[in-house]
Amino acid sequence: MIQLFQVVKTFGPNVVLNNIDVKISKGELVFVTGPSGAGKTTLLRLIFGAERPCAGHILINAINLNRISRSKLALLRRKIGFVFQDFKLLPHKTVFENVAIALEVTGLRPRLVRKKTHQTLRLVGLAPKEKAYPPSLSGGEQQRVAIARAIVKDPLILLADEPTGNLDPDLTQDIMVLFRNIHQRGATVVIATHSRQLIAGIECRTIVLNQGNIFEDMG
Amino acid sequence: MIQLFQVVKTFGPNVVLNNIDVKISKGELVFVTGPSGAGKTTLLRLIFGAERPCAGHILINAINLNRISRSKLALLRRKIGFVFQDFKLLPHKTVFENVAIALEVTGLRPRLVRKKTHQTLRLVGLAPKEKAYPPSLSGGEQQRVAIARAIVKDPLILLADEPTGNLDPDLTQDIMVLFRNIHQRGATVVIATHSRQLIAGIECRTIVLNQGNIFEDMG
Amino acid sequence: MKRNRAVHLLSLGTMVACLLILGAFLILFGNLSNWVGQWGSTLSMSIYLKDGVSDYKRDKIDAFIRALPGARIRRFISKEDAIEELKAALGEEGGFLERLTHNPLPASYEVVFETADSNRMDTEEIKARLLGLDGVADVQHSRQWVKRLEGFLHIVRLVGTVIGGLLCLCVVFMVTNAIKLTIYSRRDEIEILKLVGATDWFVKLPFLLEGAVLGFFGGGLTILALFLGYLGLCSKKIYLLGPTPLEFVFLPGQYVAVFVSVSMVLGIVGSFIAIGRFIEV
Amino acid sequence: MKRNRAVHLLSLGTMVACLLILGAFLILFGNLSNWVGQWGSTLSMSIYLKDGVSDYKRDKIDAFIRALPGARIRRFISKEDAIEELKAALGEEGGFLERLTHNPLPASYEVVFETADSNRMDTEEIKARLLGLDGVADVQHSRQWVKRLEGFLHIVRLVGTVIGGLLCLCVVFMVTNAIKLTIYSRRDEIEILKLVGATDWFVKLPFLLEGAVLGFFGGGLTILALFLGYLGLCSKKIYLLGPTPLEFVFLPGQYVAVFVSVSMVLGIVGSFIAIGRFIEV
Ligand SMILES: Nc1ncnc2c1ncn2[C@@H]1O[C@H](COP(=O)(O)OP(=O)(O)OP(=O)(O)O)[C@@H](O)[C@H]1O
Ligand SMILES: Nc1ncnc2c1ncn2[C@@H]1O[C@H](COP(=O)(O)OP(=O)(O)OP(=O)(O)O)[C@@H](O)[C@H]1O
Ligand SMILES: [Mg+2]
Ligand SMILES: [Mg+2]
Repeated sequence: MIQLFQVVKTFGPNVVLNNIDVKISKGELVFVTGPSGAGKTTLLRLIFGAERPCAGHILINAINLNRISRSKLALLRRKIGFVFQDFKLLPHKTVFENVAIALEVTGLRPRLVRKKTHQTLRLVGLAPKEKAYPPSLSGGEQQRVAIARAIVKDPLILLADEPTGNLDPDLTQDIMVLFRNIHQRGATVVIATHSRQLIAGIECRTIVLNQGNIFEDMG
Repeated sequence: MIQLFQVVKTFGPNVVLNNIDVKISKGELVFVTGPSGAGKTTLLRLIFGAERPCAGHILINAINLNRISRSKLALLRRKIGFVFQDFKLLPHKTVFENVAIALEVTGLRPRLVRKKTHQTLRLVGLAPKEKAYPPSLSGGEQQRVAIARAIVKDPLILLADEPTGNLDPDLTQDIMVLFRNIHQRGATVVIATHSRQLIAGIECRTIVLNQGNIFEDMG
Repeated sequence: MKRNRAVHLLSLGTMVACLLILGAFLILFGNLSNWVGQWGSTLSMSIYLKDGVSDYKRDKIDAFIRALPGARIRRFISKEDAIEELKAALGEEGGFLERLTHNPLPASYEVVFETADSNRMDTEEIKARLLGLDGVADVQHSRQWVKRLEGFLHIVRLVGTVIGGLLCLCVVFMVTNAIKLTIYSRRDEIEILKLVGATDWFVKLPFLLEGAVLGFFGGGLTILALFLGYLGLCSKKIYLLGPTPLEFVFLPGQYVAVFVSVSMVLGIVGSFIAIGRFIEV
Repeated sequence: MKRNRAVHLLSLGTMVACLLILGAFLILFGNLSNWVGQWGSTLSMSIYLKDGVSDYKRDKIDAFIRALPGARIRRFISKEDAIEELKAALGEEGGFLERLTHNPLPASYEVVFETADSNRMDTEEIKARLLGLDGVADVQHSRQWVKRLEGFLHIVRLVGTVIGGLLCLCVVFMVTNAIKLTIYSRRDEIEILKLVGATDWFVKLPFLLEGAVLGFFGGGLTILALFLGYLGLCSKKIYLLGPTPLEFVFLPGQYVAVFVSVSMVLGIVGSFIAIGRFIEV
C-alpha cells in the first residue's frame, strides 16, 4: 500500500529523513512517534505528495509519486484523509462547509454531501457547532473539524498528524475509537503522535523516528 | 493578584462562563483543566483583557479591566506572558524577531533585546532555528517559539494555554521545569491543559471547568 | 470577499478610466468620419457674379445651374448679405469694414451637388462651363479640402489604433493585478483546496470568472459614463464650420456590444495571466 | 511586503493620474495668467489714418505719438501691408480680396504703452486728443478685451479650485484604500503586536509613514511626468494670437515644493482615515 525506498529529505543543511525504508501494508494501523522535530510530519507529507523526496521513491497503491501528474495526484488525494497538525481550516467558511469541501471537490451530489457531512460532524460531537466559523471555536473543536474533514470521504488511507494534541482524555478515547472503526473497515491508518497514552492504549506497530533514522520499528 | 467576581461570558446563546469567582494570589501556580470547549482559553483571554466579560469584574493587580484605558492595557500586557494555544506567530518574521518583538514594544535597548532573546531561545532549545520562519518549523518547534516569546520579558503573570500539546514527554518535562523556575522567581503562573501527565507531575492547585461552572477547585 | 472589494473597486476605477479614453476616441473617430463623409458626398461650389450683372443674365445663370445634374442652389448671397456675413465673421477685427466707401464684395450662388458619388464628377469641366457664362466672375469648389481631411482621418485612425492597443494592455494589466491580489489573499484557501484533492480547474475557474465579471462591469460602466457624457455634449450646440451645429452620434449598437465583449475578454486574459503565474506554485 | 506592492503600484498610478490633471491645470492656469498679464500690462492702440494723408501731417501725428508718456510705436502699417495681412488671416476665404477694385483699408500706427500700471492710464482722454489731430480717422484700444479675458481667467480659477478640490479628495481616497488594504493584509500582525503590549502609536506609525511615502512618490512622479510633458510641449511652437509663438513656463520652484508637500499631506490624511477606521477594532 505505502512503500518508501531509500527516501532522503533535507531542508538546506538540515537532514530530516536519511535513507528511510518503510513498508506499510493495506489495512495496517501504524503509529509514528519520536521527539519534536524528528520528521513525523515530514514523513506524512511525503506520503501525501505534499512534499517531494530529495532522493528515493515513494509508492502509494503501486503509483510512484515522483512520476505522478498534477491531476492524478489530485485524484489520489481524494482517497487519502489527512488530519493536519495545524488543522488548516478555512476561516471564512463554516464548520459544515469546511468538512463538506472534501466531498464537493470529488463532484459528489449535493444531497449526499449534506448527508455524509452531517453524519460525520455528529460522530466527532460537533453537530451543534456546524454553523460556527473556525476562529470562534476552541482548540479542541477545531481539531475535531480537521478530523471530520479527513474521515468524511471514507478514505482508503488515513494520515493523522498529532490528532489529539488539543483534546481531553475522554475525547481522545472517542477519536481513537473512530480511527479504529475506519481501520476495521479496511483502511490503512498512520498516526503520528507524542502521546504515550494513545500508543499504550492499542497493541500495534510503532515507528520511532529519531535524528533522521528509524530508531525502532516494533511490529 | 488576579481576581474574578461573578464573571459571566456568553457567545450568543452559548454560555461559556456562568458566574465564575476565582482568586489567584501573587506567586501562585495554578492549573486550569476541563473538557474541550469548557472555557479554559476564554478564561485566560478574559484575564489578559483580550475578551470583555458580559457581566462581573476582573481585577489584575487591583486594576479593574472593565475601566482600563487602551494605553494602560498595553502597559499591563507587557507584564503578562501569554502562550497562545494556536501560537499566534508572525509568519513573515524569523523566530528571533518573533521572540524579540515582545521586548521591542517595551522600548528596551536593542543590545539588551538581543541578549535576552538569544538566552531565552537557548532555554527552549531553539538556538539553531533562530533564523528560520515559523511556517518551516515543526509543530513542537512553533510551540516553543510561542513559549519563548511569553517568558522572554520575565513576566509577573504567565498564562499558558495548552503549552505542551505538541511536545514530546521529555520536552514537556523541560518546559515544566522552566515554568517552575519562573514561578519560583515570584511570578504568578496559570496553565490551562488537558494533560494528566502535566498535572500529575506537580502538587498544586487545579481549577476544573465544566459547563460554565467551576467544578472542582483543589488547593 | 470583503478584503478584495477595495482592490476590485480600485482596479475597476482605473480600468474604466482607460476604457473611457478608448471609448471617447472611438466616438470621436466615428463622428469625424461621419462629418467628413457628409462633406465629401456634398461637394459645394461658390459662383461669384460680376458687379452690376443684369437680372436677365442672372436668370440665365440660375437656369444653367439648375440644369446641372444633382445640383441644388443652397442660397443666393447678395452683395449686402456678403458684407454682413464678413462683419459677423470678423467681429471686432472687422471694424475697418465700417469705413469702406463702397461694398467690394461680389454677390454669389452657393451650390451643392448631392450625387451618390461626387468623386466621379468632373468638377473642373463644370467650372469651365460656368466661367464661360456671361456675368460669372469666379468659381471655387471644396474638393481639395475634403481630400486633405481624409488624409488627416487616416492618421487619426493610425494613432488611435496604437493608443487603443496600449490602453487594452493597461486594462489587462489592471485585471491581472487585481486577480493576483485576490489569489494572494486566498492562497491559504487554494493550498487547502489542493490538499483535499481539488483539480487545477476547480481552483482556477472562480478566478477566471472574477476576471470576466471585472471586465464586463468595467466595459458596462464605461459605456454608461460615455453615454452620459454624450448626452451632456448633445445638449450643447457646437459650431465648427458654417452655421449648422455639429451633429454628434453615439457608438452604434453593435459597437457597444463589441466594446463590452472585448473588455470582458481582456478581463479573462488578465486573470488567465494572473492564474498562470500564481497557482502552479 | 510583496503582497502589497501591487496595491501600492495600482494606487500610485491612479494617484499620479489625478495629480497629473491637477498639475497640468496649475501649469495651464499659470501660463494663462502670465499671458493675460503681459497683454494687460502692454495696452495697445491702433490709430487709423485718413486716406491720402500728407507726409507733413503724418510726421506731426508721429511726433505727437512719440511724445505720449510710455508710448512706443510698434510699427506703421501701410495700406498695402494692411491688405496683405488681411489676406493671410482669411486664407482661402479671402479670395474675394483679389477682386477688389481699390484698397479699402486704411493705413495705421500700432502703438503700445509700456507703463508699469497701465490700468491708471486715461485711455479715453488720449483717444480724444488723437482724434483731434488732422489726418486721424479712428482710434481703437485693447482695454475692453483684456477686461473680458480677466473675467474668463476668474472663472477658470474658480472651476480649477473646485476640480482641484475633488481631485485632492480622490488622492486621499486612493491612499486610504491602499493603506486599508495593507492594514487588512497585516491584521494578524496588528493583533499580535497588541497582544504583546504594543501601544496604538507603535502600531499606527508605520502605516502613517507608508501613506506619507505614497503621497511623496505620487507627487514626485507627477512633477517628473509634468516636466517631461512640458519639455515636449516646449519643443513645439504653438501660435495662438499674432506671429510670436506662445511662451510656456513650468511651475515655479516653490510651487513644485508645495505640490509635493501637499501630495504628501494628502497621503498622511488618507492613511490617517484608513487607520482610524481599522485599527481600533
Ligand atoms: N518547509 C521546511 N523548511 C525548512 N525546514 C523544515 C520545513 N519543514 C520542516 N522543517 C524542519 O524539519 C524538521 C522536521 O520537521 P517535522 O515537522 O517533520 O517534525 P515533527 O516530527 O513533525 O515534529 P513535531 O512533533 O514538533 O511536530 C524540523 O526541524 C523542521 O524545522
Ligand atoms: N469568539 C467566539 N465566538 C463564539 N464562540 C466562541 C468564541 N470563542 C470561544 N467560543 C466558544 O466558547 C466555548 C469555549 O471555548 P474555549 O476556547 O474557551 O474552550 P477551551 O476550554 O479552551 O477548549 P479546548 O480545550 O478545546 O481549547 C467553545 O464552545 C467555543 O466554541
Ligand atoms: Mg509535526
Ligand atoms: Mg482552548
